[in-house]
Amino acid sequence: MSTLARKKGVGAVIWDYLTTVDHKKIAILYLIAGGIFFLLGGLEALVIRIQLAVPNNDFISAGFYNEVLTMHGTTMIFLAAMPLVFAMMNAVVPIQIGARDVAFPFLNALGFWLFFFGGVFLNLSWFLGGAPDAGWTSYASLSLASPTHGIDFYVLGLQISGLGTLIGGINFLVTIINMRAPGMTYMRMPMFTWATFVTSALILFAFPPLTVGLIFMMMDRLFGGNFFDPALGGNTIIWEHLFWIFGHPEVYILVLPAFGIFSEIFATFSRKRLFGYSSMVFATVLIGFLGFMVWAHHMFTVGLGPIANAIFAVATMAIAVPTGVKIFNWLFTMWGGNIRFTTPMMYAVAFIPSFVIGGVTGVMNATAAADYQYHDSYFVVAHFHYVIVGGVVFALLAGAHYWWPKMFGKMLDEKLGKVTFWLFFIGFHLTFFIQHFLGLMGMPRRVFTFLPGQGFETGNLISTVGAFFMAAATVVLLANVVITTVKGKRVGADPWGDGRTLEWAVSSPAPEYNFAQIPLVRGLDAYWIEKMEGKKGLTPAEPLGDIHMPNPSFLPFVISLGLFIAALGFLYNQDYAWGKWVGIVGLLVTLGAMFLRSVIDDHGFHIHKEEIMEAEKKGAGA
Amino acid sequence: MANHTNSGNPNVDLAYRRKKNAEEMKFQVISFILMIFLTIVAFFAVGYEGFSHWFSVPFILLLATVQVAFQLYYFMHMSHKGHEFPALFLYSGVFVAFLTVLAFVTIVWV
Amino acid sequence: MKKWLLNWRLFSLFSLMALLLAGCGKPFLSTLQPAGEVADMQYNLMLLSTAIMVFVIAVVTIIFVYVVIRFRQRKGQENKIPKQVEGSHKLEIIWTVIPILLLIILAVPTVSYTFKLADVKPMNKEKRDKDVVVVNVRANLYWWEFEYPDYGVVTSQDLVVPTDERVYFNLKASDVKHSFWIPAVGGKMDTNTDNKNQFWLEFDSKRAEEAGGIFYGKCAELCGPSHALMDFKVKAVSRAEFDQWIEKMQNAKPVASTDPVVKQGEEIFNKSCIGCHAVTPVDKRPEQARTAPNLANFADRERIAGILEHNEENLKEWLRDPEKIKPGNKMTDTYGKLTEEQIDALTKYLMTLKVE
Amino acid sequence: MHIEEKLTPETFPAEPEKATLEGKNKFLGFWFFLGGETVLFASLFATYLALKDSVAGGPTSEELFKMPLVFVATMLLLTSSLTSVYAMYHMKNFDFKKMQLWLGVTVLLGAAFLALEIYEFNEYVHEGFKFSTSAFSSAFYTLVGTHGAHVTFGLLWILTLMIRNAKRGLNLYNAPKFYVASLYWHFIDVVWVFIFTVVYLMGMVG
Repeated sequence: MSTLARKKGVGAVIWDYLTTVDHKKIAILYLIAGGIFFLLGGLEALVIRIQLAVPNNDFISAGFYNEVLTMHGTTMIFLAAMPLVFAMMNAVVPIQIGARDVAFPFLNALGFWLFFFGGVFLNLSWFLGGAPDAGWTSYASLSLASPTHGIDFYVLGLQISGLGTLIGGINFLVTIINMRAPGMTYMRMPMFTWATFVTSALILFAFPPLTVGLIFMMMDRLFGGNFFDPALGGNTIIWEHLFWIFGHPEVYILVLPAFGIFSEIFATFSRKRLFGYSSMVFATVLIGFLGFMVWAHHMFTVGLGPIANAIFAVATMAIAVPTGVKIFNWLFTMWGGNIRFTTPMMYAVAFIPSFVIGGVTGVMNATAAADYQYHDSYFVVAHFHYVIVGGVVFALLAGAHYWWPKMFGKMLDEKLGKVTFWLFFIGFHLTFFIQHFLGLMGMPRRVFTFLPGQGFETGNLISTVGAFFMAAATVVLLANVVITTVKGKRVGADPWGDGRTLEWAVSSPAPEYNFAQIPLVRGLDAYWIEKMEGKKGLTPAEPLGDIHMPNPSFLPFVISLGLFIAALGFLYNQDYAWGKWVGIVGLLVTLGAMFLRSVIDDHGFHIHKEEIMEAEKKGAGA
Repeated sequence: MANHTNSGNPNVDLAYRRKKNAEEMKFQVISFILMIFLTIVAFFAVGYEGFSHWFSVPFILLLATVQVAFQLYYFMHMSHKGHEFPALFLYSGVFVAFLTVLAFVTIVWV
Repeated sequence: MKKWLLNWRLFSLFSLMALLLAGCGKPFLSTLQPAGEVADMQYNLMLLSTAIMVFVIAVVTIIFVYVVIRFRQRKGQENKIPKQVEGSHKLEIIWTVIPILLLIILAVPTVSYTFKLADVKPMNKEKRDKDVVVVNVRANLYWWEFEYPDYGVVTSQDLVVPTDERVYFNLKASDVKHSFWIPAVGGKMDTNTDNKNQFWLEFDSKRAEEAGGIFYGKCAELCGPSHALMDFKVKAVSRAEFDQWIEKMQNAKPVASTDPVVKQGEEIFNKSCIGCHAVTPVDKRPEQARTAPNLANFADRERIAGILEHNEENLKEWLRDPEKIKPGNKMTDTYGKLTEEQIDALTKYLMTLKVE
Repeated sequence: MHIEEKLTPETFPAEPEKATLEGKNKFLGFWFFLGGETVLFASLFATYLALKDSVAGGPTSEELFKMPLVFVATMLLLTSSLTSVYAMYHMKNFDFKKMQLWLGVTVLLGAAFLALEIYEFNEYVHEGFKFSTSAFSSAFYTLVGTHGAHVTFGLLWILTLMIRNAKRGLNLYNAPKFYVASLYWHFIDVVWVFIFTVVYLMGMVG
């Protein structure tokens, strides 16, 4: 049963990945799928910027622009940033806490396939009559008026992928609570693990409102509901609330793992433990908590009244405090350190000024009275790109470079990595800094063109130039990945040489079972402690023995495929007679697969001690 | 073989456990009876013409909350040890739920 | 490291220059050149928050630059292990308390202004003062209707308001959600499909003059393909001129023209257009019936379709194929194909529709 | 110990649902899921509360609701909660037969509840209260219907477990499954308590 170090054909590899329940392989799946969607979203961004390069441009039509703009936002948030965050979590968190696997390996795979099929479904819309065109927020009155099936693809696709995310969230919560190695107390958990924990909790509570909102919209568009139809007593503001009760925590769902990644990188490449670890943990939890009480700041201009606006304004400002604590803690982690400017560290260092700009414009947006000017203008576009790109994308790029050797056993080229960094960094600021001023000068967001003579020409042109820098950075990154994959040299367990946490104690890539012996954790930065005491490896907490592993399964794929088919059927429910039946067949496929999962006992298998010893010997020599 | 008991003699322990289980069952039956009672009171409170809805609405909501507490703590064993995390996450859910409902009954106008 | 800094400086310089080139935007459009009480309040709040935020950025930058230069790895230090510092309560209290204080400084005016901007009591009085100007704004795909309920006058696309006094607005949308925004005069408010929003703006006479007497208004909520083109214009005039204008609007009568071309145009209009477009400012029909802009003072408008320069050529262009100019608009295909001659006549007729 | 090992009342642990790591994970994960479900239902309740008076000329709650029927349904579901507690009581005492018996009773009560709900919906539709009648009707059917879907799923789940394990008896592999299913059933009851209070009872007093 063991798949250790065995050469396999292409078909076998594909089958392996289709059925895998191994968190490391699932991480790679998330990375690939998320990466592809990231490229797609980036392409959409380029189209947007080309269209807006000059006034009255007719590169694309107005209607198509709205589709591109909607898909850019939706893809980047749901299909690129979230899965890439999940890729990092899956690759690292179980190893960081000294576990052999996640709590629910089967559900882990299911989560991935749900996300994947949801994403594919959403993008099918391009070929089946038009993509959604009401913005990623899909406000009810416009989305109900949209004539194509685009919004239906949005609703059903996000529903499916959202389910996957929810499952992933629960999985990580249980993993972190139940699967920690002996000695790994909560206050010894690496910051990235903490961030994953809080993020997962946010997912657990933020996704249900989205689910409900999507159900309502599905009912209204496909099954004759009246939730958002004022003529029959419906209320479009309900959608806005539900969307933002989800949408605001979603920002933290993305940015907290980013903070976690940077916390690891700052500590590693400053060769210092994280400054103020406990206040960092507290700040993370506090941000998560406050994240649920501020959603209406996205709705200041809706007309909720001054009382609600004032309350939400002040609550929003409060979030700046724990965020500020984090910024200073990072600065003081570097203070007195021995800073090495590796590629991941470059991103981390560049993140601080970039994110601070995004953060302070966030506070500016929180001042409700002034937000009446910023709202839905390019100022807001600039603000959230500073947060999402300057925070999350920087972190994902940093994390990818940082953990690439751990995931694939080879280091990405540092020279190319730095080229990518500089292109991306310059392009990013070039694109978005000027947009603050475009917004203040009166340019609304989501416009497919602008007229000459309103003062928007220069700013938009600069912005477009910047976008091409980022595109160039992406090309270099892809080249780097290809070159590394083909020519890269295998590396050992701790290729950066300064690894502090447990993932750097196991070979790169980690063996299927992660740890031959579960380690005993003796403090924060467990691996660093061992290294400082001159030890080569970790202190084991158990004798070497057979290791129990879960069986691979094809069922997650089938369950997700069933929902995909069902969604397609229900989408055409009102157009064709077969719609309903295809929908029912799809649901039956899903329920059938779930039934099989339920009745077939799956006790997993064991890797024998001898096999492990052999594998460990090889791993040590690599 | 792991020993799940504290005392050495499994039979003694078994008897003790059975007794404890039976005792717990008694509590559960009592809470069931209370729940039925609360339900009936709630239905009557609504059926009775004498109460204004300013009284009856908060009153029946209170009854529902009490009833749910019985469900959670007795039927779903939240009163037992090892339910710290379930409680933490359930109450976090309740917190978000409360905010949502509060917002929807105050700032969503029709 | 040097390279990094150099890059950063170059970049800042570059963006600063770009800003100087662009100035602070156009006076008729930019929030950075406020032209009224509301925009002033918001501008002040922007300045205050920017000042606080620049202070924060400065502190972070100073520490940041120092740390990054001072503690980078130097030659020969490759194996140095720095002291592992756990944290510092004193420092952490400092950077918790100071931001809280800064935020309180910001929160006080924020709350106060939020309430001030929401003060619409004068428009909702049981018996409204005679001189309070109220405008009902109705947003449609992709045009704006402005109704003066106290005067029984309806106009479209060009909002006319008196300067130096508070003007009150009722805002709503008739199809999908839009948002009403006159950047130079004050922040936006959404026009919802399910309720009526209210707010007020004040137009400053002096600064209106500097802006050329006209402000640009925009739709700020994605509403469909032509969202970008859903502009309107605001004519801010003195109270006396405003009263005159209202009077003219109330008494406007279609002028019978003797020009046969105009007459022909009128006939075409009465056949193909009048079902949707009214030509008298006093439009008694319910708003559901008012499905297209009121054209009573069409010839006085600033723009054709809200965006094109106001001349006959553009009007013809619009009449030939509105879809080309405003994709997704509701006028396309509602009238039959017009010949070039008919379009000429219609244009001539429309250009006679004025009250001023 | 192997999780499918045949056990005796003596070797059966006091908390069988948490005796294995898998069990512990299931237990915790399921509770978290219930935390998420709380928010899900809260969103549905919140929307219902916002829309309950938007009848758009259709029937109002006072005209519609049949209190005796709701009362009976409530009693059925509350009782089924008790019977599933009985089932868990017997599970802890390692009495598989009695556990199955009480689970069977639970399923019957649940099915009766479901039948009443279907009957009720059918009546309403005949009285002209369709899903698409008004915002109120959409919100009502979606909230109560989502609960009904949960009941249906719960019934299928418990039935599958009962049939699948009929011959095998209790072990540490399936004990957590039974336990978690019963938690689910209680949660359904919790939601119903709020439905009969907020939807039906408050619907009668406005």
